[in-house]
Amino acid sequence: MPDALLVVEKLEAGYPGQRILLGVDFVVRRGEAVVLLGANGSGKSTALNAISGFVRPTAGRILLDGRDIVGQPPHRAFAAGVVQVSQARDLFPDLSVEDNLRLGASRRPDADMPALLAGVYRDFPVLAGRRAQRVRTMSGGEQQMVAIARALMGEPKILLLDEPSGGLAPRFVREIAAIVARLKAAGTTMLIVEQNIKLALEIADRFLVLKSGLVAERGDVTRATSQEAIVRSIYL
Amino acid sequence: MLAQLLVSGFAQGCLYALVALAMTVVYRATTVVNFGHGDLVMAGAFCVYVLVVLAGADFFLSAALAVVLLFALGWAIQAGLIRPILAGPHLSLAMMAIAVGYALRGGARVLWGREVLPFPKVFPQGIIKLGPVILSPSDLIVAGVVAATLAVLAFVFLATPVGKTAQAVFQSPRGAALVGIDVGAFHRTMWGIGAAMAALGGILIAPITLLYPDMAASTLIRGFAAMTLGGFGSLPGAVLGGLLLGVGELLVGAYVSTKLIDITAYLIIILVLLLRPSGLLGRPAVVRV
Amino acid sequence: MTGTAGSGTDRASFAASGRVFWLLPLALLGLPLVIGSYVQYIVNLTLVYVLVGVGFNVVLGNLGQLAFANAAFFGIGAYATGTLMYHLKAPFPLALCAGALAGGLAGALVALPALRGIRAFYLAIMTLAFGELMRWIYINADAVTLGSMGMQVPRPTLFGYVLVTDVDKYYVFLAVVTLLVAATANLLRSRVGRAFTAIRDNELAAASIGIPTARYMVLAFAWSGVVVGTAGALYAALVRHVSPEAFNLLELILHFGIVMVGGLASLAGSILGAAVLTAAPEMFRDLPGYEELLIAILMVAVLLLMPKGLASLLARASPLFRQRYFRD
Amino acid sequence: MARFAIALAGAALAALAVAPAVAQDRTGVTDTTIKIGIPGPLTGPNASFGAAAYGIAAYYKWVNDQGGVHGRKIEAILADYACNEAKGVAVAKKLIHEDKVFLINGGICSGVALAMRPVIEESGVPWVVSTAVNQKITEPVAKNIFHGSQTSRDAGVNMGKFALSKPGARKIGLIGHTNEWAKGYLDPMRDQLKAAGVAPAIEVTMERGQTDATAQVLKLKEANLDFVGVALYEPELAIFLRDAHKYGLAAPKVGSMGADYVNTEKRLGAREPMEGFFQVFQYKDLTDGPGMKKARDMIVPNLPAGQQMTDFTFYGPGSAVAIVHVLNKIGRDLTREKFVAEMEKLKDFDTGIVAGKLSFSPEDHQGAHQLYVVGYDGGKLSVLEAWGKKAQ
Repeated sequence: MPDALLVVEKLEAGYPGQRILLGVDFVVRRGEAVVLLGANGSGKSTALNAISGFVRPTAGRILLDGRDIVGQPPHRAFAAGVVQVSQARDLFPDLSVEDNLRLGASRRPDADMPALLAGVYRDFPVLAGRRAQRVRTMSGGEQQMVAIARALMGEPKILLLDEPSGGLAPRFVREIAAIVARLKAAGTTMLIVEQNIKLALEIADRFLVLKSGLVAERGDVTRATSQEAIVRSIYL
Repeated sequence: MLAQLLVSGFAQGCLYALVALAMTVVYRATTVVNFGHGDLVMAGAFCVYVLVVLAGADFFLSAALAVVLLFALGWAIQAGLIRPILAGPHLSLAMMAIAVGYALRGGARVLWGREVLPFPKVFPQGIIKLGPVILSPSDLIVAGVVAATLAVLAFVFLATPVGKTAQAVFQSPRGAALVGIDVGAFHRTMWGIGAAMAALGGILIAPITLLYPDMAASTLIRGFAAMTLGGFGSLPGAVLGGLLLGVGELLVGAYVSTKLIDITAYLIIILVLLLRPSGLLGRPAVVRV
Repeated sequence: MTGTAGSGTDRASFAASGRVFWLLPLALLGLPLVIGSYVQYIVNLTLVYVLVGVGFNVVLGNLGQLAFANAAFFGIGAYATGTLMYHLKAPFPLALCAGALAGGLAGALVALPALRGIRAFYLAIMTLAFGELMRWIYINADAVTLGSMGMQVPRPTLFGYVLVTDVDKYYVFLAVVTLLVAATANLLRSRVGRAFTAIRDNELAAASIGIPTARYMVLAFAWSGVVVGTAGALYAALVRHVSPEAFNLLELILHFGIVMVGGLASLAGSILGAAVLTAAPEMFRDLPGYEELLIAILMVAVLLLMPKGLASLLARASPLFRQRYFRD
Repeated sequence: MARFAIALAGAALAALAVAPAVAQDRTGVTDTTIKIGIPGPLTGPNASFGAAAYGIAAYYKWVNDQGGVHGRKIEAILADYACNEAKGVAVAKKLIHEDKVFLINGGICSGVALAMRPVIEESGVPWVVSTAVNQKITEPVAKNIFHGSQTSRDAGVNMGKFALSKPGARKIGLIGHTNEWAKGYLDPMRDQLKAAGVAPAIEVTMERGQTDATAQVLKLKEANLDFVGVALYEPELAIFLRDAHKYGLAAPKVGSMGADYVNTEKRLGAREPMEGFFQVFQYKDLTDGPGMKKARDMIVPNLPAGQQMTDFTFYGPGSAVAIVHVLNKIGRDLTREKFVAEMEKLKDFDTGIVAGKLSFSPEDHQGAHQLYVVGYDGGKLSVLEAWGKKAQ
């Protein structure tokens, strides 16, 4: 696969006394958005955390641009170009929006900072007006925006989004969909975990279904893809 | 007498400030309160003793080496003992810090427990008279070292990215890892720095208290009092709190009763927490509950 | 993930562990027949520290508050008992109740800052200061406490019968300790105990579902004080010498160690922790000078290798002892 | 109440086991050995006093090397209680019931010794207190307990006498810890002063662990004193003397036992703060002086590896010398009753270590009373009897 950015091979991972991934294989190509589906506890977040380095896999390979990054700690994975927007967002609640964003780019040269910030404020004009606001005081949707913007400050090769619409009001779910569409248009490679299947199929190019620790189903998202069939493959 | 008390209290308060500063650095960077800090102070002083008296090294070289060794010790304590239980309850961390300190004290006692150890005399002896006020050279040295330490810390935390990194790691360790910060290395380094500052404290305190395994037992609670008074987690607060405690102890001792010197720290802790929990310079929001 | 559902097996095992609980003191009744006087004293001391650990654990493990006033509760109980017996020649049961009551009052007092929103390390530091302040009071209120030399407590009497030997004391202690441990176990299993857990896990959520958190907090601290105060009373009767230095920071470290080595929020753990940390110094006595070091290493080893304390050994050995732990 | 019946039965059994055997008690004595327990603080914050326990053990080793006592070797059992009372009681019970020693020789830290007293008194095991100074350990008299060293009352009286022996000394101040140990010195010193019509002009305290004595020194200095009585442990004593020198508190000072004079000077690293400081002294001579050579030769080579000689090393063996003397006197047929009886008959016994002579009687179990004072006299470290008067 010439255009493969992220290659996951026979990935096994879990926690003491609890094996979760039993040999997961998939590929994410440059510039595409792949959505990872599955029931609760099927290992979607574990897969993202294994790629980001928060979970140490027990077997398998994770190749980013052909380089094996399996078992690297999170800051190494970040340096290699894997940036995650986690489910809990994990922002710095008592710092301002801009401080959060700056920390997102702390591994970039200082000289790049103004340009990076300007780019993010252009993409997220809401944040531009609130750069001095403490993140703690913002709504869930706004915080999600800060989280995505902070991740973009790190100039990721691949962006991992864990439940970007989780717990948000419908208005913000639309907003997130628009953001992801914009990112895709700009050529950002994404691996997304999403419970909202309708949204997932709307924003993704391809889908994967995790079940019993393995990829049970995979395919392209086309107009013909039936939501119902996918739901069945996830839960039955 | 008042002038003398103020000056001597200031000198004594500098030592408390140094202890409080070191604990504040570790707390600010790692959210862990090192209940074993007093024993690191002792360990630093014993390091110098071993190097100077037993190995015959030069004092300043030994002092520098002790600071480096304690940095390594703090680093190793974090890496080997704190990190594996970091996900557990805070109480386990407190217990671990106490147990490590207890082990250091027990170890020192095994090695030197029944000997009396004079600390190498390196500070100039003698007396400096400023009008009615009497000072010893060590008073000035202690004040100078504490001022320099504060200046370095202020620079590092205010003028370099370390300050923001510390805040990030403090507020969300996972968030910090998500933006590419090596949280583990940061924790280890900060524990190292805290322990290195403990060594500095030990080197300054030992010529005064002289050397024995329990020499720093009472410094811990005084450090806490200084931190509480100044505002938990605030670096300038730690210094201000330490100085006020030092002066306060002497004033209480001289004008009320010497019996009260020992409980000044406890009373300060209780009163401040009841009346103004954020202390003099602290911002309540900085403290995660 | 464990312990989320109060399933049938859970309940059955609780009932079974209830029965097991009563077997232990019954088995211990015969102990004096097989041990000598010195070991008997150590066993009595262990019983005292069982209460110390069980009481401390209510606040640390079950309520989840970093309060370090335990050595103070212990001392207050011992001093209340000692003072009544020494100055007023009170009979032991009365003095014992006074010790428990004084401990309980001290507990309620320590709960007040917690009610004012003082939490976490603030509470830890404040309670540390309180303990040290009490020690200063023991030293300086010498009209009552006889100052730093401490008081020679008269022999305890029980309904006219003088408790002379350690075996006499053993049976009284065993009864008191069994009673209080059973009462604590029942309290923790009841609605009250679940309220403690709710407060520990999420105080705001607990308040939002109508749990009067303030009342339960005072209750937890007061009960902790009663149990530890009683331990102090037994200590006074056992050692028969009460002095300020017996309740210093080193003593507090021992108490903390009992809870942590045994296992947070585990009753069985506190009992085990008390047994290990009371017996360990006796076993290390043949290595003079190394005692502190070895105990510290023991603590570090348990924290590293058994984060849930020695109680996790029990849980592994028998499902009857499986309990909910501090943080699953 | 079956349980209570069991309790009573158990109690009766235990009482039988514990009660001192009626007739002649030979516990701890075999054909070839005599077991002696040596309790002391070998760990904990007061471990430096443990040197006294090691000193006793070293002396018994020397005795064994000379052939023992009437063909029996002394089996010394060191037992650590870290100056903790609950542990002290445990140690006493262990030595009595587990190790079954013939007698106990030791006891350092007065609080612990006081807690041990009822246990040992009830057991009937002879106990010769080696180091703990509180007079209440042997007062009122317990049949089986003897004080082999001077009590703090003797020392406090001596401190008062020494201060008053300086011509014209009228304004006298006191500084001490708030603990019973310090009161044990300062109370009798105060009584001694009051008997001479001198009330202390000022009294201040210094807690253990303090690293500064500015407030105390300035208060004493303001009072314009002729003499200062000092009851501080070694670390605080050094700090007090340092600050006294720094702020020019020139009045001479007399200190209690519990600190080592030479080591205090070493700690301070300078002679000047020691000038004008005198300290109650419990031995015949300076520990490195000719009067103590015999004791040094017996004890120092027999210290266990890693133990250094300190002043405290000899603060114990004095009582051991008396014990061995009494054991020798009794002969082969050794019982606890005979030991107690012979101890009570001991009169004017010179241990070669303890200042003065030891004398006991059935009414008085405190054998030693004589004390000296050590300090710089004319630039030379000397043992003094009174202000300006050298001891013989």
